[in-house]
Amino acid sequence: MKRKLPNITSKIPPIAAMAVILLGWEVVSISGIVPSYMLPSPVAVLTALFGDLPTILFHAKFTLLESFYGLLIGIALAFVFATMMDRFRVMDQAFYPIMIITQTIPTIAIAPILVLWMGFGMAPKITLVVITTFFPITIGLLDGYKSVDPDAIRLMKAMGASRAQIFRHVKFPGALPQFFSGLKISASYAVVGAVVSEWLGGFNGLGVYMTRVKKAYSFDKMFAVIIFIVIISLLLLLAVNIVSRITMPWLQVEKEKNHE
Amino acid sequence: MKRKLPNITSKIPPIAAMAVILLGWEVVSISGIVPSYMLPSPVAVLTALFGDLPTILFHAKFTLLESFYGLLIGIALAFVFATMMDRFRVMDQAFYPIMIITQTIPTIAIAPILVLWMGFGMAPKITLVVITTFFPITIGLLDGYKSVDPDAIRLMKAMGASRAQIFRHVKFPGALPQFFSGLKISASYAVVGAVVSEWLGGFNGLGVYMTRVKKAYSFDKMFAVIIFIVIISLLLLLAVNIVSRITMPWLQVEKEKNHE
Amino acid sequence: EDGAQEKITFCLDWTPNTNHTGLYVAQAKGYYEEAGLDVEIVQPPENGAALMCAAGQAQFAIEAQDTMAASLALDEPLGITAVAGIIQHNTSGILSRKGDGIDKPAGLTGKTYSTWDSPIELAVLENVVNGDGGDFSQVTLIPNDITDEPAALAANQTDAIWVFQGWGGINADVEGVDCDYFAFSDINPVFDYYTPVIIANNDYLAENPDQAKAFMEATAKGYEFAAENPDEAAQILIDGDNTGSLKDAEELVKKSQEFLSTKYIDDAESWGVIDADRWNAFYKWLYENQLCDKDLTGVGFSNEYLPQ
Amino acid sequence: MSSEQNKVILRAEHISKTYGEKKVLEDISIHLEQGELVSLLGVSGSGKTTLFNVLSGIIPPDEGKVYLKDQDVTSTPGSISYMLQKDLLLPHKKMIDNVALPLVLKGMKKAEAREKANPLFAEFGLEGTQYQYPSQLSGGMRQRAALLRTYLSSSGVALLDEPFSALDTLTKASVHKWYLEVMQHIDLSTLFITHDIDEAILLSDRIYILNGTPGTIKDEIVIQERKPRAEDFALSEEFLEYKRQIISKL
Amino acid sequence: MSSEQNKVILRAEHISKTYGEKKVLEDISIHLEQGELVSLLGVSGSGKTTLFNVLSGIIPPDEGKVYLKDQDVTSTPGSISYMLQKDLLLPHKKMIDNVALPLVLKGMKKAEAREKANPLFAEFGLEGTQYQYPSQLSGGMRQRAALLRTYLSSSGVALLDEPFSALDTLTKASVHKWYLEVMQHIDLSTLFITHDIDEAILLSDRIYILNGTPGTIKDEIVIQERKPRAEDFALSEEFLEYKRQIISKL
Ligand SMILES: Nc1ncnc2c1ncn2[C@@H]1O[C@H](COP(=O)(O)OP(=O)(O)OP(=O)(O)O)[C@@H](O)[C@H]1O
Ligand SMILES: Nc1ncnc2c1ncn2[C@@H]1O[C@H](COP(=O)(O)OP(=O)(O)OP(=O)(O)O)[C@@H](O)[C@H]1O
Ligand SMILES: [Mg+2]
Ligand SMILES: [Mg+2]
Repeated sequence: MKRKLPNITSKIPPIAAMAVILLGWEVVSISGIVPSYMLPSPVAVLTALFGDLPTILFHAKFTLLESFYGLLIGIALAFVFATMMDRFRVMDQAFYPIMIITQTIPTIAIAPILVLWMGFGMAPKITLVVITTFFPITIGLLDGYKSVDPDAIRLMKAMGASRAQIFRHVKFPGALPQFFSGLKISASYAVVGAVVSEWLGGFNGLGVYMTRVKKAYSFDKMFAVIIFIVIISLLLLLAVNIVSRITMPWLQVEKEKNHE
Repeated sequence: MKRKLPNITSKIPPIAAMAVILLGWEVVSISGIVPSYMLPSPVAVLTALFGDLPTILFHAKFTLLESFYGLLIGIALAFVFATMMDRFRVMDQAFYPIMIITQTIPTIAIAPILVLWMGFGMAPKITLVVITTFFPITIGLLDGYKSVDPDAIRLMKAMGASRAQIFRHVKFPGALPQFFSGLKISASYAVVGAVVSEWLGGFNGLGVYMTRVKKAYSFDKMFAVIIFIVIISLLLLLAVNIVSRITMPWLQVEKEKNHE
Repeated sequence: EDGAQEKITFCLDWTPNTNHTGLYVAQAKGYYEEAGLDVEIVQPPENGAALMCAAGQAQFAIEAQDTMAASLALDEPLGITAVAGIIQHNTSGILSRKGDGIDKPAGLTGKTYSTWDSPIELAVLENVVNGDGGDFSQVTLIPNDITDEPAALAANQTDAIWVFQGWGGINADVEGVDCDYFAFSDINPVFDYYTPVIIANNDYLAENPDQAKAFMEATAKGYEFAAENPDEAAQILIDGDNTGSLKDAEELVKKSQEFLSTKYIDDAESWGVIDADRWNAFYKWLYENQLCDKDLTGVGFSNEYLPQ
Repeated sequence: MSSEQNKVILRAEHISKTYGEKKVLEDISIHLEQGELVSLLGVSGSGKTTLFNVLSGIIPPDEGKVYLKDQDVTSTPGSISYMLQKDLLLPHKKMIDNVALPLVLKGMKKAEAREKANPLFAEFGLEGTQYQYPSQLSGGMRQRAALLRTYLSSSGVALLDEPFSALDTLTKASVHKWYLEVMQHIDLSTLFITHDIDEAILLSDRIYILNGTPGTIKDEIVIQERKPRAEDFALSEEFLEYKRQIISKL
Repeated sequence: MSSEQNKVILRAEHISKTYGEKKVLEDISIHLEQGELVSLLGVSGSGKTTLFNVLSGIIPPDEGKVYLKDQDVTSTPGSISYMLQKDLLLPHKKMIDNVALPLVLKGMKKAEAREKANPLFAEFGLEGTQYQYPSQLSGGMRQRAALLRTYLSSSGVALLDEPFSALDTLTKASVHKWYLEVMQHIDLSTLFITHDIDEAILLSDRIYILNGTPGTIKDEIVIQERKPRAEDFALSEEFLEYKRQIISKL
C-alpha cells in the first residue's frame, strides 16, 4: 500500500505539464490569434477524434498490422544478424558499416521506390518498418552480448558447456536487458515508420487517411490522427515494457531491493 | 607503426562486403531483369553523381546549413533541458513523458504544418531538424549526468565546492562521453531530417532536388542524391567522432592503454 | 461470375474526384463485372501513377499529357500508352481573387504565384504572360502546397493558382469566394492538350488486347452514363469513394459533376478519342521550346482500344 | 579423515605456457591429495590464474600433462570444477537453477537436476533460498552457493581462484570456518589461489609458492598444525613463525 | 615530532544523528591531536561514514558540535579535508589539475594552483606524472595522488574513509610505510576508518572502537609502541597482544 504513494505523486508533474500545454493551446486557438486551419483547438481535435473514431480505427487496423509484422520481422532479422556478428568477427566488421549506412538513407526517398518494387499491398510498408526498427534492436543485442562477463563464459567452459549451451544459459539471457532497451526505441518508431510509408503510397492505413484529411484542409482531423498515433505508440511502448518485465523477473526483484 | 596493421586488416571485410553488394547490384541492372527506372545501375548512378555534382552541391549547401543550425540548436536545447531536468526532479517528471511523445509524432505529418506556420524559408526545416535531433542528445546528457559517481560529488562538497563548481568540474565533463554517444545518433539523423522537410515544401535543398528529379523519372539522379546524403551523413558522423576525440583526450589515453 | 474474373488494378492520379466518376460508375453499375473483370481502384504513391503502371503494379492508371512527356522522352522510355482522354479539352487556368486584375495573363506581373516548380508549368505561364504583354520575370514564385485553392486565396496566402475549372473553379463558387479566372486554351490553342488521360502498360496491351478493349468499353459506358446523369453519377462517386474524402463535399461534387458532364465528350465523336493533331501540337511545342529532349510527335497515345 | 588421505587425486606434470612471446609458466609440477587443501601463493602476474586455466582444461598447455585420478584430462574442460574470484551466479536464474546448472549442462533434465540439488541447500546453509534470485542474497551466501555449484560440477576436486578476496574482513573469517567444515563433510579436495598470507596459513595443509617471470614453483611449505585448527591459532606464536618463513621467501 | 604534539586540533562533541526513524549515531565525542594518527574501527553499518560526513561538514548533525582549532566548523564544508574510500581522481583532468583542484575551488587561478601543486609531486613520489591522466597510473600511485589532493585541500587535518582497502596485500604494505613517513614530514593529523584490525594496530597512535545501533564509542585503545614502528612489529608478540585485546572488544 505504502509503496504506491510515490507512484501517484510522481504522476502529478507530467499531468500538470500536459494540462498547462493543452490549456495554452486552447487559449491560443480560441483567442483567434492563430486561424483555426493553422492550429485547431484541442477541443476541436478531440471532437474530431471521437467523431472520426470508426474511420480512424478502420485505418489503424492496417497501420497496426504493418507495424506489428514489421517489428516481428525486424526482431527476427536483428537476432540473426547480431548473433552472427557476435559469433564471427568478420561478419561484424563487414556488416556494421553497412547497417549504419542503411540508417542514413532517407526513408521518405525509399518508400516510393519500395512501393514501385513491391506493389500496393502491405509488403513495402512492412519492409520500411523493418528497415527503421531492426537497427536499434541489433545494436541493443550486440551491446548485450558484449556486456556478458567473459569470466562467466570461462566458467561455463570449465563446466564443459558447449557453445550452444553457453549461448542459451549465459549470452542470450545476459543480453535481454539491452535487447529490450533497443526494442523500446524500435517500438516507438514502428508506427511512425508504417505511417510514413502509407503516406507516400497506399490505399489504407492512417498515413493514407492523413493525406486525405490534409488535402481536405481538415486540420482538426489531421491533429486527431496525430494524437491517435501518439497514443498507440505509447501503448506499444507500454506493451514492450510489460513483456520485458514478465521476461526478466529477476530485474524486478533487484529493483524492489534497491527501493527498500 | 606496428599498431596500424590491425586497422588495415579490419577494413578488408567491410570493403569486401560493399564490393559484393555493388557487384550484385550492377549485375542485376545490366542483365535487364529489372528495368533501369526501377533500379539504375551503380555505374549510371555514379555517372549521374559526378555529372550532376554542381547542382547537387548547390542544393547541398542549403541542406547542410539547415542540418547544421538544427543540430546546433538541438544541442543547445538538449543542454538546457537535460541540465534543468537533472537539477530539478519535478522538471524531469514533467518533461520526460512529453519528450517521448514528441518522438512518436510522425515528422512527415508535422513538416507541412511547420511550413504553414513558418513559411517557405529555412525556419520550418531547421525546426524539424531540432525536433529529430534534440531527443537523443538530451537522453545522452541525462544518462551522463546520472552516471557521475555520487561519491565524487560528495568529495567536491567536502572540498567546499559550490553547485556551479560541481557542475563545471565533475558533472559536465563526466557526462561528455554519453553526450557524444547521443550526438552521434542525432548527427546521423540530422541530414535526413532536413531532407524530409525540404521534400515536403521548399525551393532549394537536396529534398527539393530529389522531388524534381523524381518527377523527371531520373532515378539515376535520385539514387545519386541518396548516395550523396549517405556520404555527408557519414562525414558528419566522422566530424563528431573527431570532435569527441579532441574534447576527451583522456579517453584516448585509456583506449591506448587497453590496447597495449 | 464464379471467381474466373480477370483481375485489373487501376491506379488513380490523386484522391477520388469527378475526373474519376466514370470508373466508379462502371464499378457500381456492374459494367466491369459484366465484362468479366474484377477491377480494384487504388491511389498512387506521390506522383507515381505512371511509374506504377510502367512497373506492372497497375494495368491502367491516370496521367496527364504534359507530365507524361518526361517519361516518354527518357533514353529508356516508360512502357505506357495513353488509351483515352478523360476530358476532351484542357479546362485548366489561373484562379485569382476578384478585382486583383488577374483576369488576363498580363495581370500576373508583380503578383505572387504558387508553383509546383515544374518546367512545363512555368513555360506555359511565361508564354501566356509575356504573350499578353506582361513580364513573367516580375512574377513572384512561391511553393505550392495548397489543396483548397479558394480558401488559400481568401486567406491571402497567394495571389494566383493553377486550377482545373471543374474542381477548383467550382469550389470557389461553393465556398463563396469571388474569383477571376482565365483558361490557357482560350489564350493559345497549343495549350488545348489533354489533361487527364487513361494510360495502360504496354506489355499488358500487347499480351491482352481483348481484355484491354473490354475494360475500355466498360469504362466508356461509365463515362457516358456520367455525361447523361450527372446527379446520379455524382452520388455514385461519393458512395463508391471508400476513402471517405468526398463525404463532406457533396455540393462541390454535384456541381463539379454537372460542369464536367458536358466536357467528357464535348465536340468529339465519342468519349475518350484523342485528337492526334492537338496531341502532337503540344508535344511539338515542348520540343521546340527545349522542354523535352525528343520530338514526341505521334508518340504515346492510341485510339485502338476504345470501343469502335 | 579417510584412509585414502594419501592418494593423489590431481597431478600436473611439467606444465609450460607461453603467451605470444611472453613465457608465463615454466615446468610446473604440483599435486593434490584426496581431502587436502593446498594453496598457491604468489605476487600478481606470476601466472596463478593461467595455471588454473590449464588445470581446468580451458586452455591447452604448451608442454606438460594434467591427470585426474591417473586419467589424462589435459585440455578437457568439464572434469575438474573451477570457481573464479567472483561468485558468477547468473542473475537471471533462480538459486536452485544456478546451482543445478552443471548437471543440466551434462544433459540432465531440469526437474531432475533441481531434485538432486535441492537437499544440498540445507547442507550449505542455504535452506529456503532455492527459489530466490542471486541479488536477494548476501555476499557470504552467494559465495557459498557458488561453492555448492562448484561441488555439483565435478568429481570432488575444486580449483578456487581467490574465492574469498571479495568478502570483508569479518565475513571472511566466518566463511573460512564454514568452508573447512564443509570440505571435511563432503570429502572435497581443494587447490586455491590467494594473495593473503594469513589466509593461506590458516586454511592450508600445504602452500606452494609460485613466483618469477616465467612463473616457477619456488617452494613448498607444509603446515603441520592439526585440523580443525584451534580457535586462537591465528594469534599463536606458531602462526607467526610460518608467516615469517613465507615472507622471507616471497 | 613538534612540541605542539599535545595540542587538540579537531574535536567533536556529543554528536547525534538520526536518519528518518533510525538513530545512527548517539552522543559521540572524539578528538584528534596535532600530528596524531587515530583510527576508527567498527563493524559495517555502525555509522563510521556518517560520522565522517558530519565531521567534514557535508551533513549537519542533529546535536553536537565540531571544532577545528577551537573554531566551530559544524555544517561548514571545505575546512577539513576528506578522502573517500575510492581515490576519486577525476578521469578527465590531468594529474596536476586533479591535485590542484581544491585550490582552484577556493578561487585560485589555474596557473597559480598548478605552480603551487607542482613541487609537491616529488614529495609524494609522483614526479613526472603531472601531465598524465589518472588512468595511466598504478593503483598505489593514484592513492598517493588522492592523498596529495587531500593535503592541499586543508589545514593539515585529513579524514580518510578506508583509504587503503582497495589495494592488494603487497601494495598495501608499501603504502602504509610511505604514508607514515609523509605524515611526519608534512605534519599532517589523520583520523581514519578501517575494517582491518592489523592495519589499525600497525598505523595508529590511538584506536576508537565505534559499535552498536545507534553507534557509540565503545572503547579507546592507545598503542604505546614508538613510531616509526620496527620492521617486524607486525610479527611481534606485542602486536598479537593488541590484536587479542581488540578482538575481545568487537
Ligand atoms: N590471454 C592472455 N594473453 C596474453 N597474456 C596473458 C593472457 N592472460 C594472462 N596473460 C599474462 O600472463 C601473465 C600471468 O597472468 P595471470 O593472470 O595468470 O597472473 P596471476 O598470477 O593470476 O595474477 P593476479 O594475481 O593479478 O590475478 C600476466 O603477465 C598476464 O599479462
Ligand atoms: N542517507 C542515508 N539515509 C538513510 N540511512 C542512511 C543514510 N546513510 C547511511 N544510512 C544508514 O546509517 C547506518 C550507518 O551507515 P554508515 O554508512 O555510516 O555505516 P559504516 O559504519 O560506514 O558502514 P561500512 O563499514 O559498511 O561503510 C546504516 O544502517 C545505513 O543504512
Ligand atoms: Mg589471477
Ligand atoms: Mg562506511
